[in-house]
Amino acid sequence: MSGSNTAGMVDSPRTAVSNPPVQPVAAHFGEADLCRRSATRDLPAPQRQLTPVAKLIDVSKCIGCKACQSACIEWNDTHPEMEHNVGQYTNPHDLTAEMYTLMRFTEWVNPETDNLEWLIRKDGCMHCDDPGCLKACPAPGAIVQYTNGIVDFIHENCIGCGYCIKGCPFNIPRISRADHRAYKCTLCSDRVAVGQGPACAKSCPTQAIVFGTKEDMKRHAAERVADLKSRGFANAGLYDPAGVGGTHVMYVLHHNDRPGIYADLPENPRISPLVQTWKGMTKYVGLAAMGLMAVGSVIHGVFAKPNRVSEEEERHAEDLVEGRPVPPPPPGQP
Amino acid sequence: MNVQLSRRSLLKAAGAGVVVTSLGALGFEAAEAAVAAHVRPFKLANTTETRNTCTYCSVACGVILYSRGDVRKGERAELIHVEGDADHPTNLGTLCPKGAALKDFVRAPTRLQYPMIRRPGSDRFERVSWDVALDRIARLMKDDRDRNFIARNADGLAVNRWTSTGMLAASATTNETAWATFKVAKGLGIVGFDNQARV
Amino acid sequence: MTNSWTDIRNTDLVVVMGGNAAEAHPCGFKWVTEAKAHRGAKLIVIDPRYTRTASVADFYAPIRQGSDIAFLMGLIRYCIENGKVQWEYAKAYTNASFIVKEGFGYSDGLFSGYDPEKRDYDRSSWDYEIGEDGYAKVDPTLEHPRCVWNLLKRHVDFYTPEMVERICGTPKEKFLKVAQMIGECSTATRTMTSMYALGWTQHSHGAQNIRGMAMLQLILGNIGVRGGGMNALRGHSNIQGLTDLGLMSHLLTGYLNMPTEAEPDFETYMKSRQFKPLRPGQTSYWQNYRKFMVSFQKAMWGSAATAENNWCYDYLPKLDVPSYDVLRMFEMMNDGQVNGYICQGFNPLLAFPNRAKLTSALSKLKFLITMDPLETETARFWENHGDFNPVDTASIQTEVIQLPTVCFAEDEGSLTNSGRWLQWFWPAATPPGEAKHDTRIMGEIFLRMRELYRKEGGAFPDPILNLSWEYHDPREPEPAELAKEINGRALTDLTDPADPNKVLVPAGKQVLNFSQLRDDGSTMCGCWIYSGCFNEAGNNMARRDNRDPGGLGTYPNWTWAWPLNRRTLYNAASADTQGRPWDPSRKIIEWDGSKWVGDDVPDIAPTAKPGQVLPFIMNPEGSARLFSRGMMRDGPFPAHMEPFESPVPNVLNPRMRGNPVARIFRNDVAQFGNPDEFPFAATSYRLTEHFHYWTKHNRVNAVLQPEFFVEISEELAKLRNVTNGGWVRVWSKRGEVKARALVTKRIRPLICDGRTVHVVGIPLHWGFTGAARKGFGPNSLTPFVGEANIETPAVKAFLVNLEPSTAPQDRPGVTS
Amino acid sequence: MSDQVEEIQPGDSIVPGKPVTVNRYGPLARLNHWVTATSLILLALSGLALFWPGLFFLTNLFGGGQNTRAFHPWIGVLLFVSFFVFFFQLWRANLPAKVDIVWLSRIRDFLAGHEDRLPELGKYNAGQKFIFWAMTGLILVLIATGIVIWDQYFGGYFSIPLRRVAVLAHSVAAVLIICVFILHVYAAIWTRGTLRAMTRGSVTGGWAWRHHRKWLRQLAGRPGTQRPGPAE
Repeated sequence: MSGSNTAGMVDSPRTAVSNPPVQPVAAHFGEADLCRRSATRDLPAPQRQLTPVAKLIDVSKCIGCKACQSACIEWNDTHPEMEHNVGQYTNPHDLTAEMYTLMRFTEWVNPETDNLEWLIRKDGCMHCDDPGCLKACPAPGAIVQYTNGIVDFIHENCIGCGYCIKGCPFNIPRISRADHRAYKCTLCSDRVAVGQGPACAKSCPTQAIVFGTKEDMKRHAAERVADLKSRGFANAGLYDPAGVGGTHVMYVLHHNDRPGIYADLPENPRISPLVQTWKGMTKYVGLAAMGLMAVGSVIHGVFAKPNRVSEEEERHAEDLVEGRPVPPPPPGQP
Repeated sequence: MNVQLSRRSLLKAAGAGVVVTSLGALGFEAAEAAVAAHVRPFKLANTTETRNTCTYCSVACGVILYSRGDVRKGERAELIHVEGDADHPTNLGTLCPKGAALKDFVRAPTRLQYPMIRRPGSDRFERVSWDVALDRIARLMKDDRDRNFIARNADGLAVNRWTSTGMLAASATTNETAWATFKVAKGLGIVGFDNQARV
Repeated sequence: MTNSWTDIRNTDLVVVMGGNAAEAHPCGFKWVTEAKAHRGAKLIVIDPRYTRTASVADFYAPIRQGSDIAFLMGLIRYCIENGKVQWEYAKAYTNASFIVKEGFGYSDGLFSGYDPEKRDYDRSSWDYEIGEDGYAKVDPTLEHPRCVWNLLKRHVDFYTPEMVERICGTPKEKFLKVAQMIGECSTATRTMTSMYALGWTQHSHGAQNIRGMAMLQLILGNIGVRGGGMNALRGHSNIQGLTDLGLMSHLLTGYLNMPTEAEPDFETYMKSRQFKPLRPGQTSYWQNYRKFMVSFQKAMWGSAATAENNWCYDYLPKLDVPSYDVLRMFEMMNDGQVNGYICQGFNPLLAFPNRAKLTSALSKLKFLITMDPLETETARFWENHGDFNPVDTASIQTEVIQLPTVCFAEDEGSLTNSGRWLQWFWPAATPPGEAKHDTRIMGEIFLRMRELYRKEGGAFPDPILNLSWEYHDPREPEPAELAKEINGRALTDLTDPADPNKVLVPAGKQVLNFSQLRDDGSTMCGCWIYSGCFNEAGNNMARRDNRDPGGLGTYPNWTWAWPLNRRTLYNAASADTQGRPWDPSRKIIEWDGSKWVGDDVPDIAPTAKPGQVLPFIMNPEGSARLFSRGMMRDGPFPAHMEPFESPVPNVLNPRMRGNPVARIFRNDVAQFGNPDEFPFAATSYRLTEHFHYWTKHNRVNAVLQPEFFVEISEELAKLRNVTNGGWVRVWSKRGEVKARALVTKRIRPLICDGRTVHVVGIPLHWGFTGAARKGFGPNSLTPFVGEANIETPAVKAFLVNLEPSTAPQDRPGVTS
Repeated sequence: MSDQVEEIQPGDSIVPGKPVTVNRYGPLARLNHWVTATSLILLALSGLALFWPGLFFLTNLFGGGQNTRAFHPWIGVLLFVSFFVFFFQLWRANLPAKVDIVWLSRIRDFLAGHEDRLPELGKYNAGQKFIFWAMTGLILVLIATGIVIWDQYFGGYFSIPLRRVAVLAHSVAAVLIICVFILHVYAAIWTRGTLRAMTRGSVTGGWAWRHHRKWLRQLAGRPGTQRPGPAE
């Protein structure tokens, strides 16, 4: 689209600079570009490094219209349930295996200005650089991470154990009741693979959601933060939490000093130490313990002679039963 | 149709978890292992794209309709996806929550398919042919016009009003449809003729 | 819209008042967020509710619904008092200097000439003093006590910040903050844009709301410039088109008027319309009215329209009332004076006020014909749905014929958007079942009726038998055929008036645009303002060149805009009286010494000298009107009027209820409620997840906003012991609804004239058909009264009562 | 802790002959034991498959990961039920006694095979009692934590932090129970003549004299277990 970028009148980074292809196109990345693969030790090192991508969600530009939810449902052909109105705008009321992204609405009165602020955050997979879901997953290849940062669920390999739920610091994955597989935002890996941005980002009317290389997104975020500061949001900033190695879905927040007010966005998300221990130490120590136990037994079995019953002892038993005299119990015993 | 989709719909059909798990036992897993770690095939491949305009509000966002089959070639065509037109100056490819779900408006289960008549006092619609419906309409309208047409007012002035039948015109039809509708309605002398602009 | 959606990116200040752009027009609102992000523009929202638009605003001020005029007049007062006026613009381009007749007056909220019996004004005193030369008198010094400027100053003097707070409930300091931000736009290089919608139109004084802001924009010099203007955000995809094409009771195409009984013959009709200029050298474009009218009549009746029969002037119905608008039609229907009704893609049972009355009216019809792609409540108004549609089916004798039509995805043609762009689109899918194009249905009905009239004769068959209907397939005219008819063509060779041998347009060829239309029957044109959309250059509405030479969002070659592909109306006012752009960085056109040049089509004769020919060429004055003369029924200046159902009396005149000249039908007066019985101020509106009553048929949107609810403040919830998410009953003098309560901080009680006013918000997307949960519309509660000038139902401000309740019940055997 | 432990349990009895045999476990006990043992093995296999990626291939034994995920918890329920039926048969005889301390203090003699240097024991020695109570405790932990992480049915009922604690506890308990299991199996093999107690249900008199002499004396001391009648 030539027009709108001329004469210094730049518009926001465009997720879709061209319309999707309708002729068959080969995916730009695939199996060969995996940098992590769940429950897989010797994963061949990727031959190339893809440019890291990111989705930037500018909460200050978001009007909470739910176009992202709508586009997500349509692109992924999911069928979320129609619920009831329970006195809130957040519908469905939570992420589900059929609803990968969700606008969460918070009415917050700013204590400094006493003004109401309607905080609307698009919730969904953050595509952590160090994904807890992947760390927790026991099924080889059920969760993969491409070198561009996309964390994808490969449903064919998923066993539905729900470990990813325990591993995720953001409470994102959901298990389908229909097919017992875990579902979440894929960052539209199928679209990105043919050069298109995610469906949600493309649809976003105010371009509060934009998609591009992580570097560009950080640069754009910097501009947005500057604009917000000029409008009196002193603590505006970029949410790209280091605790999970940074994320490939980032937020621009007007109040970056307290992410918690945006529907409990974690202050400092990290993979839970419990999960770390479970997937780390426990595994090794446990296996060692079981091993030692087995080995110990074998060694004892080899060196100590078996504990056999002697002829004499059989005779004693017979004598006892026949009523013949037998050795008495040692003294001090009943 | 990509594997995962066909798989998921199959699972929906299968429903219960038991069936699902047994699929694994039947070696379904292995069958799909091949495609497993690849990203989902792009679903718009081999579709027909058509430039259209969102039917809802007056921003008139450009949309692209993706269909299987091509009506321009006289084929039956089914809409499978709708996306914003990235070339459109106003929406730049973006869409609102309504526009993004246009497909399900077009394919709504409550889309009308056949002419229906509800007879006086009846509690149901009955399906009729187009000819029956249109002849009936023409007859009802002509009879009412002939009976109630006001050719002249009290002062004998030609006023040619038909006030006893009114019409509300659509708000999402094309200008061309509107012009055809205008000609017929005003030609018949209908004065109770209005449209959504009033609301 | 005077400007285009993409032009909003050029603004410095966006004022959203009387609308909720982010919610109702998200993709157009993009250009607001772009202006904010890239021009540092500011956004102000003034609304009874803290809306989605407010959630991204730089400043939000609450206001009581229906009190906008007071707020706007307060702003004008502030600007005048603080010298926040673009003087050069206001003096040159508005009628500020025009001297008003002796005898014009204003007191107690009423203007001179009011007749309480007729509920109407004698508007003869609302006009200029005309000199011997036949021109209006002016005083460029603005000293004359009766010049428009001084009358305006006196008129707005009443609306002090304190008075604004008293009427609107807007805290004084918040009002002053808004006024100060708006005042900054009075310089030549800062512009403000107004984005409004039904929040302003759906009042008995809707037109005056809009005039109020238009006057403010004129004073600030913001009309005709980039990033400025009055931008009405139309609701439907082609509501602009249907209005342009005159699908209204009182209109013909291109804003030509339907004749009235007062205009028995063509010449009388013409005389009152070809306005002569009121100032020397002005354009007064309507002088061309006759050309457009005759060409239109030729388009309707072809060869049957001749000079001898005044181009079939008699074929046109003559109105005995201002209009047979929808409200009047339903009133007549309810009186048993209407037998048949056709709803083409329209759902009046949910769209118009006082649903009980609508149901009773529809039940009195002999036949109802609906054409729609979807099920509608109207087509099934006779079907019992328990609380959701409590009717006695058996007793309803109306015959209903429901016809399935295509929808956009199966159709082809052009739609006119809010920015007047006519955009062509193409079909992509096969219609479901036996659904047909509307053109086919209208064609078939017409042909069948014409046949009946041929065979049987009947009442005045001439306009039917002679209606021009020459299409390749008369049963289904093709979109291109119709579009060409709308554009118009030469019926005989059009020769150059200067040189009779020079043929400008050969017979049968499309005219270039309306400048080639003639009043001698040698041209035909369906809609003059659309002329140029499909000429010999081809279908200009199908153009897709999205380049933007100026880089300011003009897109001159993207589809086509009326009139003459002009993207910004009144753009001649974007330059000063020497023809230099007020703001060079936002130039639209400029005077190069001999002609106007720029990347938009000048809204003035290309060679008309700046300073001599004024920019507002459709007005005989050549200038814009701060004082609207007799053009509006309810006053030449906007004066504060309360809604017919208001929680507080009118401070100007406690005896005045609603708009003093608004038409009200006798039976409806009895159905107006009072604050003692109905203490809460309700308003109705759209939500972003839905589009009217359409998307409730769509599973996706049904998921995003599944169930009918009303929004109330925490204070009101406390007052009435309502729990968030619980059921409430809301009732007015006309009916009741049951809804989920959504208790929110986004609505807060207002203090108006010392009383606490609780606001109840009622969204309008639910009914008893479709995928979403069954619910009600606010129109079960709204009053049956229209806007005084245009009869738009006043459904944005009314009174209700509210209490906790149980869930509504569907008819036995159905669970919703 | 007392010495008044009821050593003899219903079904225990001496069958005179050469050699003397002593009935130690009835059919129900043996059935219980083997059901428990089998489910424990299946649980270990499926559990390890989900715990240690290197062992994921074990899921093939159950028809793939989905099935393994689906079956494991149900087997756990089976183990729990079966073990506790077993439990109520044996718990009295497994109550700790003073003599157990002495026995433990001289565990080296036991491992070296000098049981003659140890006090006479009742039906169970301290080692066996340890296994019994360890199993009991761990199975309780496993079933409790197992339910917390059984997402298919209980996903909604427990907070994610709690589920994280549970999954850790579950795996630790699993490791321990497998160790105990190994100990149990080895002891049974090393102590020759023990296995038949869980197969045929009886042991030889000599085995009883060597390992559980006190139990044997008590059995012998009971009326009806005197010398055979003249009929022989």
